[in-house]
Amino acid sequence: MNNREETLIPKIGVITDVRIDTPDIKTFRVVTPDGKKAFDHRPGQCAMLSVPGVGEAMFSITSSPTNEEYMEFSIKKCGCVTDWLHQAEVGQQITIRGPYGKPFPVDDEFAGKNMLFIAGGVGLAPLRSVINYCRHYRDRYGKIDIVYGSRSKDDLLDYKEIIDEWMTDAGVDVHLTIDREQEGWDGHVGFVPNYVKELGFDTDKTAVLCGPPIMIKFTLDGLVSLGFDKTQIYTTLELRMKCGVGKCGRCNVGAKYVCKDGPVFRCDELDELPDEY
Amino acid sequence: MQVKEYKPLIVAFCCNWCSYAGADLAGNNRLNYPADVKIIRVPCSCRVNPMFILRAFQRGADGVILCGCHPGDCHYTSGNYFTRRRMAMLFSMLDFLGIERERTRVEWVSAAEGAKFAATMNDFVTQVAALGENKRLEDLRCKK
Amino acid sequence: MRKCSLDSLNSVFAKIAEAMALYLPVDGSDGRAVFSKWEDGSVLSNALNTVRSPKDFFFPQSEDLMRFKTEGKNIEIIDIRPESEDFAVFGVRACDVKSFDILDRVFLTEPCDSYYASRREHGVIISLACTRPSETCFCQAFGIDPSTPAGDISCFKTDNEMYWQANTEKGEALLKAIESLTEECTDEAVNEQKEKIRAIMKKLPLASLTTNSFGGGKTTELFDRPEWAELSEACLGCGTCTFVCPTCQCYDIKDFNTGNGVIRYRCWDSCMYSEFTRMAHGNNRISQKERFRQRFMHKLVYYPENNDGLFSCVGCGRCLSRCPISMNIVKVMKKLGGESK
Amino acid sequence: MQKITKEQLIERASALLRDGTVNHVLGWAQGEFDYDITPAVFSDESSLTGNFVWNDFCGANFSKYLVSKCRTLEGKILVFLKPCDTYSFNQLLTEHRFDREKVYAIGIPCEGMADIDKVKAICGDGISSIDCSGEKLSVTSIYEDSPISVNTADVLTERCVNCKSKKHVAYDELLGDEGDILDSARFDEVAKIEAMTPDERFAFWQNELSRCIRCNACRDVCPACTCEVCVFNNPKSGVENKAPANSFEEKMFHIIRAFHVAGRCTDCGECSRVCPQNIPLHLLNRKFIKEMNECYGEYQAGETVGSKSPLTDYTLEDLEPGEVFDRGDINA
Repeated sequence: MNNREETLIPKIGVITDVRIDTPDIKTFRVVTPDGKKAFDHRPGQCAMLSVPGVGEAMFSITSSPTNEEYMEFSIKKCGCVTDWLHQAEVGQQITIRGPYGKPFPVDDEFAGKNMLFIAGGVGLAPLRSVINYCRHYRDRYGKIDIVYGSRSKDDLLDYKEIIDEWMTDAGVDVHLTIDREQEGWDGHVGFVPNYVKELGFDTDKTAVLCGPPIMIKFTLDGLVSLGFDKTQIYTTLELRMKCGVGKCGRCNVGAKYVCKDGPVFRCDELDELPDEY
Repeated sequence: MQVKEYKPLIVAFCCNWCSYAGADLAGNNRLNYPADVKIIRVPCSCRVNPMFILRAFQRGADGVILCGCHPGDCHYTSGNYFTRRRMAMLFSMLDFLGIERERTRVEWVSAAEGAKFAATMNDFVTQVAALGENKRLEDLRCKK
Repeated sequence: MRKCSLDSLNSVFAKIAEAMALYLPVDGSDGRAVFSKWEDGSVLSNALNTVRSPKDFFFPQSEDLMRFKTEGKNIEIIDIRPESEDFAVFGVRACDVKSFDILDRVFLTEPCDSYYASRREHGVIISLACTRPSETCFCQAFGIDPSTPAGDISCFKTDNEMYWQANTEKGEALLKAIESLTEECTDEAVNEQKEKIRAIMKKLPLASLTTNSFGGGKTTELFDRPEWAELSEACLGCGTCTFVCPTCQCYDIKDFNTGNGVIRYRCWDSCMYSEFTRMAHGNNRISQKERFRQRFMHKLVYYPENNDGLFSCVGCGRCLSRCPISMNIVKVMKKLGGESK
Repeated sequence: MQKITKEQLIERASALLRDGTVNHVLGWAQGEFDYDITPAVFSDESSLTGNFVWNDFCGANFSKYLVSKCRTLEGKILVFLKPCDTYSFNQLLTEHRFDREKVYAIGIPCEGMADIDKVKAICGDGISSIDCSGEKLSVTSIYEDSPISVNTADVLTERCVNCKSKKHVAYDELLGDEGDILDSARFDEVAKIEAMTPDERFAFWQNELSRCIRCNACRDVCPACTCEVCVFNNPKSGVENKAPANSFEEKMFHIIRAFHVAGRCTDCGECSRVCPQNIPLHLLNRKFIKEMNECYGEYQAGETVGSKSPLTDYTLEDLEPGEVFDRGDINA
């Protein structure tokens, strides 16, 4: 018997709650069979979830590390593993390993800063972890602005939490937007990049972006035109991953491995990478 | 120690219109054939592509038999004529690779031939049983 | 240093094989050399090298990682990792020995890959100095001296004798075991042979190949070079170069449902394959040019950037002789380095 | 030595580029050692004169490249076709895989291609150049003081030893003389294996196929394998696999591949040429061709455009699968 530690061998996780967020996104609560958190993590880190026989895939951990009881994953239905997970019921066991990747520098670069979070669609999932972390340690950060947009009102992730908790917090401003006019929506309508420009933020902030590639691209341009420096902007990348530890070669872009050196990158670091992500 | 009696596992692909009905008739007439024959119903014998045959062997079949309508009687006019050529070629390739030719067979069974169905299966099972386990086209991972 | 006559080589092999499985290159039925387990009657191949590299012994093409049993909603994970048994690989050339340095840096850095580590700990590498390098050899471009291979034991074959030199504790132990069949000797004959080989190396057609244009930090300079389009023009997108390469280490993890449980296994993968980076919502390398570039940029720029300038190519020449369209790293290096014909 | 010279080909291609008949030339580019030749696209005269090569190692069949190049390249493409390549060319046209209007095909005679492994078996490693211009190959090695002379006939590739046709079945223009369809002994090896006992056959193929490393070179080079997504690459097919994880996998891959090209395979021999593990894959294809010839009448894929392959056709009197076996017994 080989007694060495092996990261590729996962732990068992149990789905204890399934929340339907949007028509194609569900949020899964996962703990170990004895009801504990599978492992500690930092905001922005990921975990490998797998369904034996179906496959393994990398997901960002949506819940904040300050949640000591469980982990949450907001998962959009888009492939084999996610299709299967969307059919899973409470009590279903899956496998989990991690945490992987470099987290957001919440205790270093972010400390004491005004924070601007910009997310589109399911891109809120990785940001929710860091947003809730910042809210938990509210006094360590300055003002918090959140810009979140989605296709429609129904596609807004964590809507209840946003309305009930984030919007009621002091010093937290939430700016919601949807792509098209919709009945029952009296908020802002328009794409996230344009909304960011309309809101015209001061440059005394650290910005964190996550969303579809096209949104990131235009929002980044927008922030730069507002006077932001690329060293003030962070984003997370997503590529195909298999091992999670920088060995299988799949997520290699330039000299970086997204699973190990990312998924969180500062935008000036991205400029040094070849345009392959 | 008790030696388990060897029973071959047979996969029979049966066309919906003739052979499956033939199998049904065999059952209605209480004609015996071994329970080791697992029937897979297909819309036409022509639906069976070579991958099906190989996958059956991979998953533990010891013999594979393909039953369709008699030539000329195909519900889709000509399906079984194509089957005839295809399977002749595939089986002769398996033979070429040294896989026992007795493990594969094509038989035409009409809806009225319940007796022929039962007789064919009995004969085929005996034939495969004589060969023993499928060792040449097995996937060890699928063995218990 | 110790030596034995070539006539007694087989009895030395037999002695080693008593203690552990011994693999050595023998001529296969198709005339090409292949690493096979030694058994009485095995004859060491005279070929320069094998088609498949010895990385297979430490990082096999396919290996089972674990099993799962599922019942209802429950999953059981079964750790099936065996502790590897001792084995020795004889006849590893200098280039291939070097490839283990490259693989070690991938698999043995934290978190260490236990499958690979177990085999590395139990495997003894017995290298063999080259005596007749081929035109496809360019190991010297990467600072490898084929006349003086590393490894746990270095062997040198002369006309009548085999010389053995232990370099590590593992090697010492093995040499101890064959002490009775070998005799102590000076390294005169070996040194003489080394000089001869070094002279031949200078005459090789690829002797002038240099790595000057490559290395860490060259990403922006090389990535958008127009030559990539021409170089990758004919690439078929097969995995031959990756699979015969001693340093390619990309892998895939897949599940196989056996009908009575699931096996999770790992197998070699190739960055040349179109689905290598395909995700549910797209692919970040759509054209063969991008995939082709990734392979060579990784070997010549990305890997050295992360590993103190060590290139992820050892110049064994396997891809030169095996690529279906004869496109290879030498042509890439010459073209981008500006010394193409 | 090839009867037509490299200079003649360059001259003709240059002329066609110059007068605008074609915009690109699909040809062979010079390598490092005269035998490592890469298919390439030439778009101007200077690159032709600098890099184009035609010698005894120009084995690559360009027909398949037409499928992708017709999509990506603007304008008309000149392609050089050896007699065996013209069959693949026709077969791909039959399957509507490329736009004939975009292609200008020049047939060139071929005296057979040399196998570098066979050359090395005679001359050893260390070849620095090979001169193909004389009757015999003149091989220069760093280990020999003077060049070694090698009979071309001794080093021909298997497919050229058993060449089925020196006649071009498709071209817009022919350079040199037209050849004839040959009486080839290409099925002898198949017959030899058929004559073995099943146990021997199994042992033979077990030894050959177990060497497979699933690099997919045979598939990716094959002019008959032009599926947009191969079933073995498609995760939804259930048989996707990248490694011969089991002896079943390699058999499955090669049987299915051979079956899928059966009736469409022109026996161009590229699969065996590129196999890094020297597996005689052409024998699988030839087995199918031989079997179909014997059971359903002589058929040569690619001989004419639009012909119907035996597996997409039938007659009312076809042999039953069992009878096909029995026929085998009579032959043996």
